[in-house]
Amino acid sequence: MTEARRVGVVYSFRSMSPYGPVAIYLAVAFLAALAFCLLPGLVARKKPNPVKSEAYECGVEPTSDVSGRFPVRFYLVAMLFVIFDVEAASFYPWAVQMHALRLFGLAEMLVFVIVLAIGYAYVWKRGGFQWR
Amino acid sequence: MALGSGGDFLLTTVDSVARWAQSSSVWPLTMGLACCAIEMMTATAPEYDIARLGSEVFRASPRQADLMIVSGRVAQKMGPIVKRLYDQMADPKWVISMGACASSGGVFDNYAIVQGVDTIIPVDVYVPGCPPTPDGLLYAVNLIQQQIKQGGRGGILARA
Amino acid sequence: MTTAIPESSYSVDVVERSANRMVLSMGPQHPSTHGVLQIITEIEGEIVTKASPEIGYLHTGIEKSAENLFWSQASTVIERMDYLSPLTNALCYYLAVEKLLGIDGEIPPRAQQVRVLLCELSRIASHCVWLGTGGIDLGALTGFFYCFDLRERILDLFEASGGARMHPNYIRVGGLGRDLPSGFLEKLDGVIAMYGPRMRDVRRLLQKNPILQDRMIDVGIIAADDALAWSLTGPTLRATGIPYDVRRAFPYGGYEAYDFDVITRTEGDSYARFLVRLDEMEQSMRIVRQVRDALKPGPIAIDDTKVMPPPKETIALSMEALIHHFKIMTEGFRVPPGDVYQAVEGPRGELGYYVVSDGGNRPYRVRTRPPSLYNLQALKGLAPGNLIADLVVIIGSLDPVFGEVDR
Amino acid sequence: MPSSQTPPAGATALDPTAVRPDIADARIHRVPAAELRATLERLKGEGFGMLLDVGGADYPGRELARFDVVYHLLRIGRTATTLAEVGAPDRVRVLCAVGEADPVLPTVTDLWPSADWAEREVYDLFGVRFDGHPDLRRIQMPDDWQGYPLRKDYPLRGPALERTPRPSFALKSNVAAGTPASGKTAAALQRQIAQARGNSSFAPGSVPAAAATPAQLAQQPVNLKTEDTKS
Repeated sequence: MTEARRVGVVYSFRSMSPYGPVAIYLAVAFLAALAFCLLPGLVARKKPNPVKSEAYECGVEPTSDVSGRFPVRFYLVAMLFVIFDVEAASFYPWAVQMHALRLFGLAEMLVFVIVLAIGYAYVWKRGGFQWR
Repeated sequence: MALGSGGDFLLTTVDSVARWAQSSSVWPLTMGLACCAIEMMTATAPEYDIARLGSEVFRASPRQADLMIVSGRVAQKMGPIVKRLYDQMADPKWVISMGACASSGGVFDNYAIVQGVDTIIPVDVYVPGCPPTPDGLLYAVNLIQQQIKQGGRGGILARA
Repeated sequence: MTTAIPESSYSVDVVERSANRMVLSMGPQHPSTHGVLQIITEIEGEIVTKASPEIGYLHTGIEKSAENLFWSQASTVIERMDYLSPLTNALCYYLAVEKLLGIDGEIPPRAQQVRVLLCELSRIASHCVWLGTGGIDLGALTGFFYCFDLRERILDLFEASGGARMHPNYIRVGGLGRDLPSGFLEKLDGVIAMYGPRMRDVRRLLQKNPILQDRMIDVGIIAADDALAWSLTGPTLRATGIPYDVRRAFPYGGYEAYDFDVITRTEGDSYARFLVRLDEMEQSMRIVRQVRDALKPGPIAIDDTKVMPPPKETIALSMEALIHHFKIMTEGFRVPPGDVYQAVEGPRGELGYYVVSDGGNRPYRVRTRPPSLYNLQALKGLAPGNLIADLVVIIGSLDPVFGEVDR
Repeated sequence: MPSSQTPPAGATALDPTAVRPDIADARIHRVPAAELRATLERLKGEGFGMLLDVGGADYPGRELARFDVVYHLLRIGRTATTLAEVGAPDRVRVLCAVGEADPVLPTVTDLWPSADWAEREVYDLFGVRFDGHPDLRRIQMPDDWQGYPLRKDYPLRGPALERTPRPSFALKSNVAAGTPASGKTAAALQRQIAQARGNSSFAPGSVPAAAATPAQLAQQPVNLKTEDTKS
């Protein structure tokens, strides 16, 4: 009897380790990304022609080789974007549980924002946002 | 991929789904040449609203465009560029020759105009008018959508 | 930071490939060049160090085609030069031909009033396209919808009167092709009534928009003497403080009867050009209102049947009418030999036609003074030192139309 | 449009600029090529701050030199900041004839930078060279184009197309010439008119009811467009 009962146990998420859903989420995301990358390669029609493989530059033949070095400004802009984008992304988990975390969560988030605001003010004063 | 009859059934439904998806979002390439380009812009304006056909996203790069609307007269200097843009568009692709100048040189039967863009790239739908009203362009996009749905290029089975 | 116009920056000569300089073609097919303009820019990161605009990608040989058409047929190709205000082209060409024929004094008043009315409406429609597409360049998509809807109502007027939305071929030598249809004045009142609130919405949306102000103020500054040296005309010149308007300097086609202000500003940057065009639309509507009140029934064309085909219904009745009609339709009329320069204030500046006739039934030479060609040429001096994003704003503020630049 | 083969009728003047009626559009100076540069510098000194336009014209038949380069100037100064100061600025047209053998003129791009593109266009379309021009190359036509299109001896449809006949539209259209108009549309139209006039029982081809005589049918204005949407 117990055998049957144990077999009939419903596999509920609560009894899984807390990271189960996260693992499933990552797996599904990874598989979907993989599918989107590989499927067109398999199914879509391929009609290569020499012009199609060349670089597109507003309809004219590319005038200069792209191998020239990029000015460092571009990397600065990229870094700043990553920093403040990750900051914005890290609000979500707190925002979802805002009521549960109550005052402690709010204080924690404020500290987090203030620290980054100091960095923001520093970059602004040093002219990191101006392109010149 | 040699498939049994079951496989064919599977592929034809996938193909018809692919054709439905392709026909309901035919993205044109931003390539405005002359007066017809103004009427093409007016087709995206509220009165005619090409968004109803799913074509309001004008892609600047040929890599992401399905439809090239040759809107205006093609000068001799612009001819090779239109040809290059057409070649750089991803397959399957369609071409609307909008207006009399693109279709046949129109009123400019002279040295400077390519007498019909179909002499340099294959054209699917010709739109008469100088310039055609935006309704004419909407009807042309409709014809392109019907072409996609009823066969010919598009979908996943056709190898043309 | 704006640089004065360096004389040596006429074009891109092959520079030594310094480390991070790159030659990039902002080419004929580009979302924000307002047409088929190619700018070979040499950029260092985001800053444009040298720019050489290349045109000719829409060269249509209009002047050559005009030389092979009759006098009245040539306006078909000439109207397709500046396709944002085709009626202005036709008016300028026909004023020149009427001067050569010597009948410019005998155009009936109603024809002149309707010509002024339609040209001012096409100026508003042209500025609507400039405002809409200029807004899109800076991300203001709603302005595009507001302006193009107003333009639709104006095109309805062109379609009602001339029969076609954009190239109505309504203005003829000696007057107009047909009289205004019956419901035209009510439609015109509808447009006049709709214009006020619509432009108030557009102004509230765009004029004090901080993003637009940030992008436009102090971008592409043109000094007054540079503007004269580069032969800029129209809103581009008036934004630098010189109130030269052909409607005031050389009144034509009955413009002296209406009062309107010539809008000028002094900063000469993109925002000044933006404001000049916005206020200019107000003045144009002011003229439209004055014409609307002054419109009286009367003849719409000169009754000289050597030049103007007789009305259709008289052809069946009188032999002379049939002969005149047949002669004009098969061989066209002849214009006495001579040359004339006639200028008109187009939406982009002074549009001039230097028309030469050798006494035949076809124009011998029609040379156009295209305002967009000279306004665009200022880009060579303006572009160096700006960001690429500013280049987009400058092109938008110069408002070039490539049918006119490339002819 | 008349085919370019029909000769222009009534062409009388070989040099229209010489026999022009006196139209008050500009003060006209006919200047030989040698004095062109001096005249333009003098005019610039007199206050002609704006070079409106540089244009070309080709008079093959006249005894004077063949090509005419036309400069339009406007007397407007930097200090003109009010309407009164601008007033009615006077306009000058400088005509300069240059021969076909050696069509070269001095450039004016140093006097007025706006002449840059205008001179390039005159070179591109007429073949008149401007020495001293910083960057004289074709502006409208492709760089490898042969010939100067706006010259009178240049064929309208270009050397390549000149021999090919003008496309007669019967060839291009896929409907064989002479096929009668298909009857289907006419019948459908009749049915629509009948429906619009209320006797929807009207079968195509049958005699209409006596009440609706053709005369009455003609009077009732039928706007198929609105009728169509209503039914």
